[in-house]
Amino acid sequence: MFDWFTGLAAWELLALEPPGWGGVLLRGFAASIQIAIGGYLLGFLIGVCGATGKLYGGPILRDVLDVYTTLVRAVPELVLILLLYYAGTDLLNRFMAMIGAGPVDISGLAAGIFVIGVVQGAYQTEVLRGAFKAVPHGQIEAARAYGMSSFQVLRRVTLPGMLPHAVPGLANLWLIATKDTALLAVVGFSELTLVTRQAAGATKSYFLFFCAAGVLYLLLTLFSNVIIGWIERYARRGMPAVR
Amino acid sequence: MGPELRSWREPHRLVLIGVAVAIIAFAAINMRWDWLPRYSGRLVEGVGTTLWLLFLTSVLGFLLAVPLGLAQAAGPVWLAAPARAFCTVIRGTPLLLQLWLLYYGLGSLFAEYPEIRDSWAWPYLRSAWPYGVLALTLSFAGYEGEVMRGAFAGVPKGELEAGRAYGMSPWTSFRRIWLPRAIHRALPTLAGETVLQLKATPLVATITVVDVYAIISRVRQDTYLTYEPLLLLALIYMILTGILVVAFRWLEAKVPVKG
Amino acid sequence: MKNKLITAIAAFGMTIAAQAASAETVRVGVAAEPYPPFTEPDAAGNWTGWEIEFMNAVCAEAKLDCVVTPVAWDGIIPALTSNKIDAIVGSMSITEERMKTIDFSDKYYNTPSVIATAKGSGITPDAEGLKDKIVGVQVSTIHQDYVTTHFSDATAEIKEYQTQDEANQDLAAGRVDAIMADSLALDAFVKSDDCCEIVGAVKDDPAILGAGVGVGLRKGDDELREKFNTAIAAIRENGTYAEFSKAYFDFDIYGN
Amino acid sequence: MSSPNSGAVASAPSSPPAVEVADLHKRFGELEVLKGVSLSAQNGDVVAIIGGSGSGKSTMLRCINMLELPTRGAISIQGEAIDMKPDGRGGLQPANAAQLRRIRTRLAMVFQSFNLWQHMTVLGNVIEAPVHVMGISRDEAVARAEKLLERVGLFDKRDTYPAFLSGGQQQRAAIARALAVEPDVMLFDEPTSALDPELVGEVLAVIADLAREGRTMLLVTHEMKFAREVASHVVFLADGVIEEEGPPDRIYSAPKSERLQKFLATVQ
Repeated sequence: MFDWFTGLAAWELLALEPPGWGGVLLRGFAASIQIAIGGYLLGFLIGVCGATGKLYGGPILRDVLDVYTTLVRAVPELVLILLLYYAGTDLLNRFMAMIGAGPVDISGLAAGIFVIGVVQGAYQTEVLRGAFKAVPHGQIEAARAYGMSSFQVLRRVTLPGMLPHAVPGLANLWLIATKDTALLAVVGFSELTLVTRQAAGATKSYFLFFCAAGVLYLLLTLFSNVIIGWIERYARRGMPAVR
Repeated sequence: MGPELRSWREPHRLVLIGVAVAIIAFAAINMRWDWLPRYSGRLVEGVGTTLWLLFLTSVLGFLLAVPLGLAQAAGPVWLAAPARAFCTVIRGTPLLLQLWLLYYGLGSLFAEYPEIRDSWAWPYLRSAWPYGVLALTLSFAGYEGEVMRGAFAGVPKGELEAGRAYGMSPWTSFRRIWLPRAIHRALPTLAGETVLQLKATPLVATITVVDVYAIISRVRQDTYLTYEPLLLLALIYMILTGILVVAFRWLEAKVPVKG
Repeated sequence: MKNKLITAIAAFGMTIAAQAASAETVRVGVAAEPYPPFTEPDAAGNWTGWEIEFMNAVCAEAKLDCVVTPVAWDGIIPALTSNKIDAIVGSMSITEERMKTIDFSDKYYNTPSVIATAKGSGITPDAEGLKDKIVGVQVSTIHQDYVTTHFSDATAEIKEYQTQDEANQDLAAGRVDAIMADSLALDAFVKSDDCCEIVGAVKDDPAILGAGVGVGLRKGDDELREKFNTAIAAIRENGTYAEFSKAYFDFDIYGN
Repeated sequence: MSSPNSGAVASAPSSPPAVEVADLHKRFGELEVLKGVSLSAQNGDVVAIIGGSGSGKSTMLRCINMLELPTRGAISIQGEAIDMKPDGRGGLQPANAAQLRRIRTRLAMVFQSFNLWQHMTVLGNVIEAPVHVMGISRDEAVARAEKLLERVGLFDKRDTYPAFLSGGQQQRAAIARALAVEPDVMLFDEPTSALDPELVGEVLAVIADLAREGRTMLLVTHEMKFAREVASHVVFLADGVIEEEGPPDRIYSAPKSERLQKFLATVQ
C-alpha cells in the first residue's frame, strides 16, 4: 500500500556509486550548468552586439534585429529548441558543404549552448538596450563636457551607469537559462531532467527522482540568488532603496 | 497612423519585405505542404485546446496569485512564509520537471488506492489534462504571486489611510481600495505573463495532452518532415502571441492604468 | 560592430569544428528514452542492453568505430537525415513508410507485437476486446500505426507516449486499459511488475508491422549498409549473435 | 562682429579674451534658436546671461563647449579657436577631437540638473576628470578634491553617493567637480533652477564666493538679484540675438530696450 512512500524513502537509489543513480544525476546537473553558462555567455555576446546594433546601427540592421527579437520572444522556447537543434546543425553542414569542407559533428553540448544562446540573445538584447536608454543623458553629457573621449564615456560612465538597470533583467535571464536547459530533454540531450527521467524509469521511483532533481534545480536557483544579491547590492550602491 | 504607414514605405523596409516575401515563396514552393489539408481539422482542434488551457490556467492562476501576493505582502509569518516558499519553489524549478512530477510521480500514486480508483474522481485523475491544468495554474500563480506581492506592497499607504479616515472597515477598505489598486498596478505585467504562459503550454504535450504542439509532433512522426511542421507551428504561436498582445493593448486602452 | 559579430561567430564555429568527427567514426543513434531490455542506461550512465551488445558485435565485425549517441526517439529520423547521427540501432522496424525517408540494413531481429493489460482484465487483443477502452502506445512506432489503423474506431482513446516506459507506467497506474508493443519489451515489463499480463499477439499486418527490425541508415549510404549487412550475416554465422543473446532471451529472437 | 565695446571691463587688453564667441548661429531643424550672437569675456569677468525661456541662452552656453554643435560661427578659448569643419548637412562639427577634449577640460560646466555620476561617490565624481582625463595621480587628485569639498562644505559627505544628497548638496558637489579640473572658465547653466527654494541660497553663496575670488564665469540664470550682485557684465538675450548688454547697474536700473524693460518687470 505504501509502496510510493517506501519508494520515496529508498535513499540508497541516490547513492553516488552504482547501483545508486546519484552520480548520473550529478553529471546531468553538471551538463545542465555547463549549457546554462555557455548559453548565457553566448546570449550575452549576442545581446551586446544586438543592443549596440539597435542603438547605433543603420535602419536595415535595426529592422533585422527587431525581427529577430520579436520572433524569438513570440515562439515557445520548446519549439525554438527543436527548430534550432535540427535546422542549426543542418544549415551549418550545408554551409560547410558549400565551401567544400566536410560535415562537422556538432556535439550535443555545442548544439545546446547554441540553442539556449540564440534564445537568450534576443532577451538580453532588449534588457541591455533598455538599460542603456535608462542611463540619464545628462550623465553622458557631463562626461563629454569634462573632456572624456567616446571610449572613456562608455567605460567610465555609460557601462557602470547601465549596471543597476541591467542587473535585475540579466539576473532573471540567468535563472531562465538554468531552467530552459530542461527543455533540451525533449531533444534527447542528457542534462539533469532527462537523466532524471531515465533513472526514474529504470527504478520506478518516479517521485524520489523528480523530487531530487527539483531540489538540485532549487539549490542552483537559491545559490544564484545569493550571488545575484551581492552583484545587485554592488550595482545599486549609488541608488536609494526602492521601498 | 500616418507615420507608421509612411514608415512601411521607406525604401529599406520595402527591400526587407521583398526578402521576406521571397523567403515565404521559396518555402511555399520548395517545401512539402501536401500534408496540410489532412491535418487542418486536427490543427484547429489543437489550437482550441491550447487556447482553452491558456485561458483556464491564467484565470485560475491569477485567482490564486491574489491571496499568495497578499499573504506575502501583509500576512502574518505563518501565512507569508509558506506563500513565499511556494513562489520560490515554483520559480526555482523547471516547469517541465513540475509537470512530470505531478503526472508521473503523483498521478501514478492514486492508482494504488482502490478507494480512489473506485471513486467518481477516477475518470478525471486518470486523464492527463487535470495534471496539465494544475501544473500550469501553479506556475502562473507562482510568477504572478510575486508580481501581486509587489503590487500590494506598492499601494501608497496614504490611500489606505484615506479609506480609514472615511470610516471604512478593514474589509471594505481592502475590497474597495487596496485590491483594486493592486490589480491595477499588476495589470501592465499581465500581458507579458500571459504570453509567457502561452509559450509554456506546449509542455503538456509531453504528458499526452493533445494540444497544437502534439498535433504537429504527430505530423512530424507521420511524415518524417523536419522543418515544415515546426515552421508552421512557430507561425501559429506567433499569430497567437500577436493576437494576445493586440487584445491586451485594447484592454489597457479601455482600462486606464496608472502607476 | 559587424566585425565583432563575425569574429564571435567564427570563434563559435571553431569550437564546433574542433569537435569534427574523424572519418572512421560511426555515430550510432539510440533512443534517449530507456527501452529495456534492448537499450537502457545503467546507474553508471552507460548504455546497456541487447541492442548495445548487438551493435558492439557488429561494429567489431565490420571494424567500425561506433559511438553511442542518444537522441530523442521522436526526432531520431530527422537526426539521421540532418547528419547528427549515421545509423539508428533502436529496434526500428523496417516499414514501407520509413523506407521513403531512410534506408535499412537487413533485419537483425523480428518478434511479434502483443497487447498487455492489467491482470484479469478480460481484454482480448482485437477490436472487439478493445471496444471503448483507452489504449496507450509509444509515438512513431509501428504499434502506433497499427492501433490507429485497426482499433481507432473501437477504442475510446489512443494515448501517445514519448517513451515505452511511460506507457508501461500508465498501464500500471490504470490510466490506460491496454498497451500495444513489441513482445520482448512487454515481456520484460510484465516480469518486473506484477500488475499486468500479456493477453496475446495482434493479427499480423505486414504492411504496417514490417519485416523485422533493421539498422536505419541515410538514403544512399550504401557502403555503410553493405558493411552492416555483411557483419550481421557474419555474427549470425559465427555464433556471436547467439552468444550475447543467451543472457537476455531463452529463444532465438532473429525470427524466421 | 565683436565690437571693441562689447566686452566687459578690459582687465588686461594685451591678453586674448578668455572666451570669444563670434556670429554664433544654431538651428534645430526649422527652428533657428541663435541668430548670430557675439560675445567676449576677459579673464576675471563674470558674465550673467539673462532672458526669457526659449531665448537661446542655454543653447548658447552649450555651444561654447560644443555640447550643441553650432550651425555657423566661431568660438575661441584663451585665443585658441576650436577647429570646426562642415558636417555636410549645413552645420558644423568638431574637426579635431583631441583638441576639443583638451579645451573642454579648461571649460568646466555646471548643469541645471547637476548630472553627477550616480555610480560614483562624491569624491569619485570630483577626482574622475582629473585622474582619467587629465592624468593627474590619484593621490594628488584626492588631496585636491578634499580641499575643494571642504570649501563647498561637503567634506563629511565625500564617501556618499549623489542620490543620497539633497539637491543643494548635489549642486555644490558638482561645483567642486568643476573646480577640480582647474578650469579657465566656468560655465553655469541655470545652476539653481532645479532646486527647492530653500536650497538655492547655499549654492548661490558658493558661486558668489568664486566670483569674489576672480574666477572667469559665464552664468545663465533666472536669479536677477544675484546676477546684479555678482556679475561684472550682463547680457540680455531675446529671440536668438543679444538685445541689450552692459554693466549690471545700468541694465537693471536703466534698461533701454522695451523688451528688456518688459522682461525685468515680469521677473521682479
